[in-house]
Amino acid sequence: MLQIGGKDFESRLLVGTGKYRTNDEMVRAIAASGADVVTVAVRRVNLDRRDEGGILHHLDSARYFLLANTAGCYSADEAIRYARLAREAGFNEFVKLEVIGDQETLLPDVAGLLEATTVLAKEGFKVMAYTNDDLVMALRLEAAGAVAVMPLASPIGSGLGLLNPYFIRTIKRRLHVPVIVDAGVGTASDACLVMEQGVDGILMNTAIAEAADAVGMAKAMRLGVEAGRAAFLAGRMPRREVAVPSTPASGMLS
Amino acid sequence: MLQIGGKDFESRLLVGTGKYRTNDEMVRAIAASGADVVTVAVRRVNLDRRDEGGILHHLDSARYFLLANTAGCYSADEAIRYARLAREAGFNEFVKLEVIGDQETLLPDVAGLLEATTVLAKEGFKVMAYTNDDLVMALRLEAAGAVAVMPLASPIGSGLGLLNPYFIRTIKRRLHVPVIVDAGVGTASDACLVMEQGVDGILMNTAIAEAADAVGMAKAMRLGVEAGRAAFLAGRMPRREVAVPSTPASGMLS
Amino acid sequence: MLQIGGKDFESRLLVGTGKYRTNDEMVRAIAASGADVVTVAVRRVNLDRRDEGGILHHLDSARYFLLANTAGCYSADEAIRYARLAREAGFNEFVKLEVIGDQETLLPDVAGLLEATTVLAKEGFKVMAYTNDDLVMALRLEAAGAVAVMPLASPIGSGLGLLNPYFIRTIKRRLHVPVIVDAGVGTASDACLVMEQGVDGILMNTAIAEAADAVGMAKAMRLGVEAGRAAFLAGRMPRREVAVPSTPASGMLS
Amino acid sequence: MLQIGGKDFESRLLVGTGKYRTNDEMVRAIAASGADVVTVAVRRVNLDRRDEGGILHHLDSARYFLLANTAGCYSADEAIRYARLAREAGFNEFVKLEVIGDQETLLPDVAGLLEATTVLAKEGFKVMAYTNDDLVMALRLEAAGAVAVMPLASPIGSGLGLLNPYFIRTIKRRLHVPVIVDAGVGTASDACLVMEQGVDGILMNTAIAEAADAVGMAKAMRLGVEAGRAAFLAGRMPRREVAVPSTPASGMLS
Amino acid sequence: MELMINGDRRTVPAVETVAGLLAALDLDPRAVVVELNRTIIRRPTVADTPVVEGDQVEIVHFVGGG
Amino acid sequence: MELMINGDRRTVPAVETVAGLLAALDLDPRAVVVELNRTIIRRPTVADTPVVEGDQVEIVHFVGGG
Amino acid sequence: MELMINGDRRTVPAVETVAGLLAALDLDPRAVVVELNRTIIRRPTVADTPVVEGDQVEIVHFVGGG
Amino acid sequence: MELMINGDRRTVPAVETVAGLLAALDLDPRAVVVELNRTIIRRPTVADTPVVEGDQVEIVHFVGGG
Repeated sequence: MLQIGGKDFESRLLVGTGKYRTNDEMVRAIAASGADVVTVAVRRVNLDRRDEGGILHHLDSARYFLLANTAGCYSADEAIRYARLAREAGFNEFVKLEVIGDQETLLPDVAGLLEATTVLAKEGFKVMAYTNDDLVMALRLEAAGAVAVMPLASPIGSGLGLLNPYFIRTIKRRLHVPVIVDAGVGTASDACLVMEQGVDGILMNTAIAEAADAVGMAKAMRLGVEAGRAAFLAGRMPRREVAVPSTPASGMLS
Repeated sequence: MLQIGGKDFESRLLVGTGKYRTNDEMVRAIAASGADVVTVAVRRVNLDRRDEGGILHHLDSARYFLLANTAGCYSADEAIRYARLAREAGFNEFVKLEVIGDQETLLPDVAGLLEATTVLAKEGFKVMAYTNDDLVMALRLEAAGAVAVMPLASPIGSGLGLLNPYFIRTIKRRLHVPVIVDAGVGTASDACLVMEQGVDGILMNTAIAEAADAVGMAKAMRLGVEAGRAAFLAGRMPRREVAVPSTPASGMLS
Repeated sequence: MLQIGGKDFESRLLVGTGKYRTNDEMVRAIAASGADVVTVAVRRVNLDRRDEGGILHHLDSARYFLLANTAGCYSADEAIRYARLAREAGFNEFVKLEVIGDQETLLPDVAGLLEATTVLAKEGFKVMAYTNDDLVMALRLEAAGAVAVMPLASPIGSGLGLLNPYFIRTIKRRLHVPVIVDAGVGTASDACLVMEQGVDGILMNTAIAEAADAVGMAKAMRLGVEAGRAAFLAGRMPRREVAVPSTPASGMLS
Repeated sequence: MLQIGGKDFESRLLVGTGKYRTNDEMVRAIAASGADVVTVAVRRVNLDRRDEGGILHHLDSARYFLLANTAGCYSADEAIRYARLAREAGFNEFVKLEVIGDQETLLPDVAGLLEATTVLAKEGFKVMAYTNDDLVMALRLEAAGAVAVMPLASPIGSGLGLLNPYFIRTIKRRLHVPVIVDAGVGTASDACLVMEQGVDGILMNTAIAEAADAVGMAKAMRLGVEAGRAAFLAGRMPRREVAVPSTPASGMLS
Repeated sequence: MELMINGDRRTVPAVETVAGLLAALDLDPRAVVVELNRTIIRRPTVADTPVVEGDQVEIVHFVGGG
Repeated sequence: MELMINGDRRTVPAVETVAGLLAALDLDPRAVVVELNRTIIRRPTVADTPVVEGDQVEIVHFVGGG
Repeated sequence: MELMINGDRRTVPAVETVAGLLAALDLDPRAVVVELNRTIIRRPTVADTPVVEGDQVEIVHFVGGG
Repeated sequence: MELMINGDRRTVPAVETVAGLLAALDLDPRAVVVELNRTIIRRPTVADTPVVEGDQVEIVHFVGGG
């Protein structure tokens, strides 16, 4: 059971709703992922192309916990503004806080992120902070009131997988709030390896939406997350540079 | 559905029965793994310690397909002798053929393996050949009549994981008979990564039996194998060295 | 030729002076490393154990460019104080600025680091900033006036090597000031791999001082840095998943 | 000093002569590599295009030790035939023995290789056997009289680097004859890492010939091989998952 | 009347409140959030919040995102 | 009688067949396989296969293995 | 006189200047840097900088570091 | 005369020995090795080794290789 900001969730896999080829594929993929938490973004209504409705027509808000993000914001003020607008939409007080620092890599601006986290936490938001894999900043975000810290595996949409397992492992070992790895996972073994570091969950979008078969990959990711969590809890065997037979050497014929 | 030598199996995870702390733990772990194929070894009856019965008292041979191995054999002749004894026990004509070439690493003697495979295939055995990750030898084993080729991920009992994904991927791409990776997997992400290479299944023993919680790891391995298979079939997203937003950049406020 | 803050250096390998078993070994190792820049730290004179003199008795300050660090400082103010004391010692206006954020990992406090960099650059210091592998912070440090940015390969004294080549490569691609990788290198292949990312140099200490043969490893590191630099400039062959003969296939006998 | 079959060589880097853009570039690259041993192949004289002379017009056979290979041979008999022709050319009794088992990967046919090694060793050849990274076969080749065993890092011309350091390390630890890693190195850090496994030398061709600047890469490889050897001999520091300061923590100001 | 809506100057039928504006734009008040001159308009107050010539209006909703 | 069983010289009550030997050793014929002087004894023939003084007997069964 | 030097209360022969203090402590002024009551003393001024009872003095030099 | 040289049927001026053939082909005997009907011709014997109509000749030298 994953608990974030006092709320319980069954699944440790959180998913985004961007980049799907069709809304239908999105709906089926999200269902296959088993996710409880689904991220959405705040954008202007398009007054001219009315057909292009919002995402909520497609998501059962009774089934899914909608988590608004502040993707695309490049300053603390901008992210705060988007967070407030999202809250006014009235689903919940949670926000996946992003303050982007670089357009090419979409890496976070951790200074702006810390500032926005401090402000929003004071306003009663439950901030889930998208950050890099720096332990020191992760500790600061926790101290500033983040209910979850979300370090990256690799840059958003890159599919490069877990670039630095050691840093992620260290962050998890040192923080008290849940650690949800966000961004960069490319395939199921990445998700499994991430969970084996002991983290509490994973948020992903592109790896599912851009797979040749998004629904199939959503299922693979669900299994991969469960596998990694189960392996972490079970405690793996030691690595050895020398072989050890799994069959008894005694009792051989002469 | 995994088909080996004309026989169908539901699960792509095959498990061994060695090194468990207790028979009870073994039985529960094998059940949790979801495996259909379970390996056993041929050894002398211990005439003095009668309590120490064979393994068959503990395994439901109606539920599981018992696969005899020739573990511990260091020559083609010895392996052939063990295979014949195993067949006489009368379960089936399948054998997991091992001809070990080095006591420290338990790496196969591929020359002896090829010789034994040729002899046993002619005698009607369905040979599943435990070999190294050499494509050329894998092709020879297939040509000699092996019904499955079983390259290693890393040495038996080492838990070092998939040392050479490229060679395993190449073997799978070139062979027609099923490729079952045998030995070396240490944790669930290893199993997942192995399956993502496209192979047909995995056989493991130590990674489950030596986990702190064998039953929990057995479940993790089942999930990891399913995750890797599903991801392979779904077709992963491309890796990119540049980030791509999963949220639309348009429609931002001014 | 490496140029930092308007000063030219022959060697791209910078070395520390800590943790050597003896001063004699240190002197010989530094000579073997070929380094021009050597780091030292500011500490209280020990008034009771007079034998324990400072380091300068052992280093030829005509041969080596002494670079003071602020190791052990946990706040911007403290680091600024140490930098000013170091400058008063009168060697030069360069400082290797460290603001540590966590005692266990010795990872930098990037917020404090940025603050101290801004202050010291205004005072005319030539700041070489020890930071993590975050591109956004690296860009901020450059903008704040750092004459060199020094991202880590892995934590100080860990010997874990280059944990995240992708981030280091990205930092180098985007910055204009020299990028000197600092901390974490464990052996010569690490140094070579780091230089192949295109960075301008490497600063190391523990990998040399704690090698079984410090002088031998110093030479290995010099060669490794030169090898990596030369390979980067030469431009490596493409990686291929299919073999290509290096010997002509034509002209074979029949 | 590298000693193979009773002959001493200064350099641990052996180089091929194939695939260069021009003979002039080849000559300069080989000089820059510092290699003493240079491989060549036996092919039919082209009776129609006389201009296209053999390679020996370009190599100073006083300076370089010419090592004939049997590249392109797909059977023991064929390789033996080429080895005998090469010896008749009268340079020396050494041969780099290749028996290829697969056209796509150019992986060795170890059975044919072992057979040819046995025959040629009996005829007084000094066989340097190009093989895969299988310890058991490496031991057999040594027993059959090979004066050097040459396991691959990865397939010929692939540039994939050292796919399986563990197997190479194991082979070196167990053999008594020199172990020369052959094929697959792509850049200097690969060469350095290979030497750090303790092996006696490296033979390469494509990584130099296909670099954007072949002469520059030849120099990089020379340095990388020397760096890796020196690091291996010096004995690296231990890896640690926790940081250790290289500057004393005592003596801080209050 | 003329308003600046979502960054564009637009002419809309004269309305007196935010609720009126949404109606005029055929938008469901429960599906969007309105920011008027950089101030978020709480949903319960859209009917009481006046809109005047030249106001800066942002009307947002949720779209797919990661 | 004396037999070499599983590598050890053993004295067993005089028996005439493999089946008898298994009975004397209290072993279930369906749970083991017997090799007599390096020849595997097919199960159906254990009752008809004579055992004589000094025979080399291997009696095996299945144990746990990977 | 009593001073706080490098964190310890110490009694030293009465001196009037930083230069005098360094001499009393047998320290080479070119090898150390002095901070007096949190103010760095420029080297040229050590002879003109008075030291009085109870002053906080930090005397530092360079040691090995990475 | 007609010979099979390096896989091609070739007509060459009548020669009596391998040495003669190499001369006729304008090849330096020290730069090549000859295989005559699958037998390697030792260098010292090229002048004494007869070549006759229809012989299979392979003439090789060293080229670049890895």
